[in-house]
Amino acid sequence: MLKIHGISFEQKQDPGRCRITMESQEGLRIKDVKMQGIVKTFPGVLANDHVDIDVHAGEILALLGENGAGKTTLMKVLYGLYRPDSGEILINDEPVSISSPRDAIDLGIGMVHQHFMLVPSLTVTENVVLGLRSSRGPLLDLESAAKRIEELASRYSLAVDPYSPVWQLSIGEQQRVEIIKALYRGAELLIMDEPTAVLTPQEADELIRVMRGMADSGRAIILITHKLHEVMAVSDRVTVLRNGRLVDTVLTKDANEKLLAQMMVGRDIPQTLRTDETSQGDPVLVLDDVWADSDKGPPALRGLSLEVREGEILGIAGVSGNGQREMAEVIAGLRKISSGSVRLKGEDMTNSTPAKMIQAGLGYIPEDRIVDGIVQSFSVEENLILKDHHKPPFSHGIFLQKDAISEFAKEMVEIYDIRTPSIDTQASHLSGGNIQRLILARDISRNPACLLACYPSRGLDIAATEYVRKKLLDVRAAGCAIILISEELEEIFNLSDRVAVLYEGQIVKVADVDDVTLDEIGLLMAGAGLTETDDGNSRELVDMI
Amino acid sequence: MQGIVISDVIIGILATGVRLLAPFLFASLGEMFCQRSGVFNLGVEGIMMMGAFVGFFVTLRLGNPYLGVVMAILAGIVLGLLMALISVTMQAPQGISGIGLHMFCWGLSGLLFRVYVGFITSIDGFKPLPIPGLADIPVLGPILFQHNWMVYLSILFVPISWFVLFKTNWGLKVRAVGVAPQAADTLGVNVNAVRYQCLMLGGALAGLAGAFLTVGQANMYADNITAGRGFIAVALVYFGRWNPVGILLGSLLFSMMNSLQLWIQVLGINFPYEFAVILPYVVTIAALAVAVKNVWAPTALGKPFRRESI
Amino acid sequence: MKRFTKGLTAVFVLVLLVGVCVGFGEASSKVRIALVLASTTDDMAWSQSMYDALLALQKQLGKDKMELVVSERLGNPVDAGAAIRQYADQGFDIVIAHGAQFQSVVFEVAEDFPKTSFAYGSAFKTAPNVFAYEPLAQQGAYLNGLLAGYMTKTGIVAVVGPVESGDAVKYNYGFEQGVRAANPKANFRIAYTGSFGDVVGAGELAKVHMDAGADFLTGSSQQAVGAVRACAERPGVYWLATDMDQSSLAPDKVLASQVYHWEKLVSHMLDLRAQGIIGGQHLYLSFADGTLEFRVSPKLADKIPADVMSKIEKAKQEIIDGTLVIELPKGTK
Amino acid sequence: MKKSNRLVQSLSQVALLAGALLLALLVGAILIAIAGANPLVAYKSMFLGPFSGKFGMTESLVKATPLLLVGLGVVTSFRSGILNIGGEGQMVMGAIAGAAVALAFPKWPAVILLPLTLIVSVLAGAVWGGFAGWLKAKLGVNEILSTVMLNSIALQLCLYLIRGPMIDPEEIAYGTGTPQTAQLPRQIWMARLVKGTRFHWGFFLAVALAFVVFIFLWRTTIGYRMRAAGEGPDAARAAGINVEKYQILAMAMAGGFAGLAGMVEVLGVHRRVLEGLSAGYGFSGIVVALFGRLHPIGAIPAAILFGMLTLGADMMQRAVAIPAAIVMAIQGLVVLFVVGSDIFVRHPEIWRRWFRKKDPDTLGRLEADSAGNRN
Repeated sequence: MLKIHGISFEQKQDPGRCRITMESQEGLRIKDVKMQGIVKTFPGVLANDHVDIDVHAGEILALLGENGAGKTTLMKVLYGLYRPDSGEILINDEPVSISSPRDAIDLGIGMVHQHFMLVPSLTVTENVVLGLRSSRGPLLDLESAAKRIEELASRYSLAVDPYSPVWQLSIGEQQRVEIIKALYRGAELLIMDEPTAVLTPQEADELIRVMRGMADSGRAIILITHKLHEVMAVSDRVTVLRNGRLVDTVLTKDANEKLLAQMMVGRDIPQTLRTDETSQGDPVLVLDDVWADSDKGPPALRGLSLEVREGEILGIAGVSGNGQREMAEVIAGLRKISSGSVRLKGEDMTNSTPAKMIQAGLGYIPEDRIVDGIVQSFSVEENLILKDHHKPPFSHGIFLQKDAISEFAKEMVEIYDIRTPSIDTQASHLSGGNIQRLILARDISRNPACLLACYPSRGLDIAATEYVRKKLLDVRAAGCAIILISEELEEIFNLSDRVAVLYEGQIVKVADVDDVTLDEIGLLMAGAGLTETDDGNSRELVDMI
Repeated sequence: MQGIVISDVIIGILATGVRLLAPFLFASLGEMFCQRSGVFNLGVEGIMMMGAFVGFFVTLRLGNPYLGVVMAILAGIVLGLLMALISVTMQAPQGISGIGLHMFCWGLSGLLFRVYVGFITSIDGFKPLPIPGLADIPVLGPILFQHNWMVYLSILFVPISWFVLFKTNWGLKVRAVGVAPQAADTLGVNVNAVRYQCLMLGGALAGLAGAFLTVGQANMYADNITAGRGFIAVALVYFGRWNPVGILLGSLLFSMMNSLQLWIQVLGINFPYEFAVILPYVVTIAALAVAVKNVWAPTALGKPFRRESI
Repeated sequence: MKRFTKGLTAVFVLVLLVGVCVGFGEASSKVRIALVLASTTDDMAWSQSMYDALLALQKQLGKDKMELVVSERLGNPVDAGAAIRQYADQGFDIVIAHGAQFQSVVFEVAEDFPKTSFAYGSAFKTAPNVFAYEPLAQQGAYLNGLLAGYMTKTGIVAVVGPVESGDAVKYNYGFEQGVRAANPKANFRIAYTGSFGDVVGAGELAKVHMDAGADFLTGSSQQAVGAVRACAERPGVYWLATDMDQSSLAPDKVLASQVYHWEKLVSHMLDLRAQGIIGGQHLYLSFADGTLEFRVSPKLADKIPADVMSKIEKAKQEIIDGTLVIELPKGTK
Repeated sequence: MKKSNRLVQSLSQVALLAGALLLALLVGAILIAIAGANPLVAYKSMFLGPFSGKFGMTESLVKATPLLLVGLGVVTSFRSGILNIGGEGQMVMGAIAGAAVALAFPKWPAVILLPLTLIVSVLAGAVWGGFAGWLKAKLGVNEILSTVMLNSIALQLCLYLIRGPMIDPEEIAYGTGTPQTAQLPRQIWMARLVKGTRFHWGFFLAVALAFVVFIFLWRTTIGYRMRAAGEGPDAARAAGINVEKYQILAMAMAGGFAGLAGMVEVLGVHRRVLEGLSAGYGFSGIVVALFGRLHPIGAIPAAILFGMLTLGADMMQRAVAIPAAIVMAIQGLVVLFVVGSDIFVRHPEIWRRWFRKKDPDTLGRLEADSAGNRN
């Protein structure tokens, strides 16, 4: 089972690895893959500008860059999801035409997407064989497919039940299914798009071991990431992209984190850190023994309790899928709870409506900012008044006051530096960072008593990320109670006063940030604190709780 | 109620119900494939109308109802292709393109009937085909085994569609593209091709349903012969939760209600007949309202697929 | 959006200006008749009976003496109103709106075109330039009823009705009285499809009637053709037709038909116009003046026992004499 | 976005509609030829017909009136994320309820009775539409299906009433039994504005309401919430807007407009409730809303245009004596081509691809910040 290696990724002796290495290397067709002069534009955006990369059999190439640097676009071109405007792809020095994923799969290319490409209603086996020929002609042959999946799973340590429906699987399991899907199709070049983003450090560790093993068996792997330590730990070479252009390709052994960071950002990375001491205000938001169902039946929250105080940031650590979404929805008033209570500023708000929560002073930065945060077809100004449109000065009786709204919008655009041609621009035309600024402007300008921030920097570039983090600290300084849900432990550790670990719908631990280590939190995120009682290390942790 | 034996009435109600089943089953099963693949085809009514006309016309001219059925299926496929072109390739809002298709087909079938037939006339359609042995079973025989072959075929289509949907490669693709088209796309499944295929299959079955009305049921053609049956078929797909067995149950419920209201009137039970006529609609709405909800609906239903918008 | 609206308005105004420059109108010496139908000219019932009659009249008079135009599928009074008004506007001499539902629009248009004759039915209300016409459908229905009452073997006769209103009510009521007069013990059953046009529904209703034992069926409006065809499938049942001779649909089943001779009614209207009477009269189709015909299928005439036939002939004579009056329902349900 | 760009965009939208219309008519020409008429002659009467004298011109507006009213309801509901195809049934329900009130109090003065009947008709339509909205919001019943069913139910209910309890006593007296109510009290008839035509002031009521709807949707908090619920239901919900409530309200409003359309038809055109009153307006109203690009003001020219189109098609059918079915077929083609061409509005980049024009700024996507949705 899991062993604690921290995030240093040292893999010396591992029997699994030996087995993988022993797998035959014959029959592999891909020796190397080159992409040359790739140009890809979207309306108004030059995503890839004459990019060249190459990858060889048996190596792991890290594709490094900020969000928006064009990594994913480039890989979607390679996988046939996008047609490049110009440029060519060569496999073993032969030009190939890849116009659809079908072509890519036939050429031996597989891709594990950042947002999993699984059909939740189907079983693992059905997901794996989807689109493949069957040994029984037009009829499905799920039994033998399941057998092969089990083989692959045991060979690469990708344990998963071939017969369970995908929607019942944890995120980690879903990722394994994605990898199995690619391997099942005989992928010799495997593209992995930020595969560790949703994993605990330990799971990430495990995954990297698997990747190494696959490379050793003669496959080529392209790993998309923006995490420098991963690059250093696993890759053979690293290609850095910035603003859609190739910066350089270097051997990993000749590089270091600082160098890579500079290549990636083009300047030094600023680091926002909480500096002052933990304040000790009154509890603002209190959840007590909350139970709530998930969309598909089983309870997602199982007796969750937490409290967040005035002027503090409570970081919620946890692998996504452990109840983060449901917890956020419960707090926002969007999900009914079956038992327990929710109190905001001392008042009982159990199963109240979103409107009442907003009224009582809750701010909410939703996980999916495009869908839950803004009305896409509304203008910037219309979006800015989404929560207060019915109050003066924005309305008088039932009539909206155009002038007051415009004035407010202009002020917000200026204060929060929302880059938009005008306040009439449709919000969906803004970039992700500016949409997030819009949401921050709307919710922070209301002076919330409690701010629920879900993955506030996900998918943003460094500048925008820094901006968001700085704003959170500003709000905290103003006395707001903040719940920060994030998948990046670093972010939680840098910003939070206290950290709570969410596992299977429960807060399994709350501690001052200064009193715990990243490793301990990582282990708790994996549920080790609850289940691994044989192991000495874990017992200590269990005792600590 | 003189001269009526209660058991005969019940057998009568059930037998009539089974006979009324076929057009709903054909059309609903076809629509099920469309919706499973993510396309809401509201044009079923129109396609049925064209199928009804073509089936009738070919039978009238060539004297062969089998040929009529085949041509009706072909006409349905062509119209399914048209719907696919508008709603899959051109990505038009599906509810409205379905209404457009319905209007077009209604007009076209009326026009063709006038130009090429011009008067109401009857044809020799399919005769009831009692199944030897089974037809003589008391009670069950008259209810189930004394219909024409298309009725048997429609019932046979229930297990066949179940098998196709759940036990074949193609069915797996259909189930995938209606829930997660992007995911299917990344595995090399041509999402739009599957949707085209489903719309063609749906069109074929709607054409068959239409042909049943003229060749298997009325033995004639008249303007607006479908009289809303296509819309009911669409409703039954929701009712059946995109499952052939559910659709069979829904179709049974609706046609039994219809049969029941006919018998209520015929037996002279005093009751304004309008209320009898609306009975099946009321029951269907009620059934839609209480139907089980937590089943995997085709979540991509009604959403056109565009790869570059991932 | 605003600009789009402006653009659309501009296009509209432009088209409007072009259009105003055009107009038309003509005059002619021959009789010009326009027919407005709710259903189609091929519905094998109410609408077709009028259309066929006018065609026959045109043949009789010659195309140079009578012009005939027809507008069909005007089931709703809105489009029918437009058609009636347009025909009046174009100078047609007689505009026949073949349906009771056209009463309101006919009266309205008639006011604006006092020189044009309008005719509609079946109805009773007239105006100086509006003829109302009405087939005494109950008369033929009574004879059909007698036939069914005398000949039924199962003792069950049935009606496949469209919607319980207007002509259908009169017909069904007359039919019921005929049945009762012939056979007081007969079981008379009546059911409606709820639609004038659902031939499949009518067919199914007829099948249910037959399953439940009926051996004589009848019914009115265009939906009835579905029922006729359904009868053709079953041995031992007969259909009694109304509006027109429907035997072409099922030659072995349509025992007798009540046939409307609209051509006589319309030519009567032409005579009245020649005398300067352009409306104001309530015209009937009846056995008395031969505008109604009770037609027994020549092919099946031998199936009807002679005594039954003579009883029917006698009843018909009494109706013509006025000694037998078929009552009408006093108020609908 | 530059102003000129916006103009180009709007003009190209109009051009697109015109193009779709043209294509539909081109295919329609084939049908006309099949019917044995000369398409050119037919189309001449179709396009000039609506302008032939005061009849044609006013009759287009008579048709435009209910089309616009139903269309306004469709615009409102569509903007709120729910499609109302129950206009037919709602019209009938509105008309019958309004007529019931008018017939119950025939002696009341028009100042009271007229507004009362109109309000009752709106309420009846709103209940019928709102019920479908409620089914959708609370029980998840697809609104397209429930409204189709409710149409059939309303139709039978109305038939029952106008042949039974509400039938014109004269019809019973004479035994003709035509299913229609008596004429409504004369004082509340909507006055005809042009002698010798049936053009009534309901048209101006509808136009005025279009502006009211515009103000309602874009200038009031309720309208704002309805649009938010339609265009971003999840965001609206998170922002404290009760999406279900506003969807029900939207369906109720759509039904209310359709009910009003029914009553206006009764008061302005028929003066009584009779069969076939809804005349397909419930469906055509959807087309009008689409034609007007789902904008209440855009719906005005769209309704007039569509009124002219249907009247012209009817007149064409009479002029060249082709089967009436062709009118329906051409209308269907217009719908298909219009919704089909809509892709060029939603994805203007397709134009660009076609014209090989590489101007990254036309769509107005911004490069202000390099983050997010392109990765």
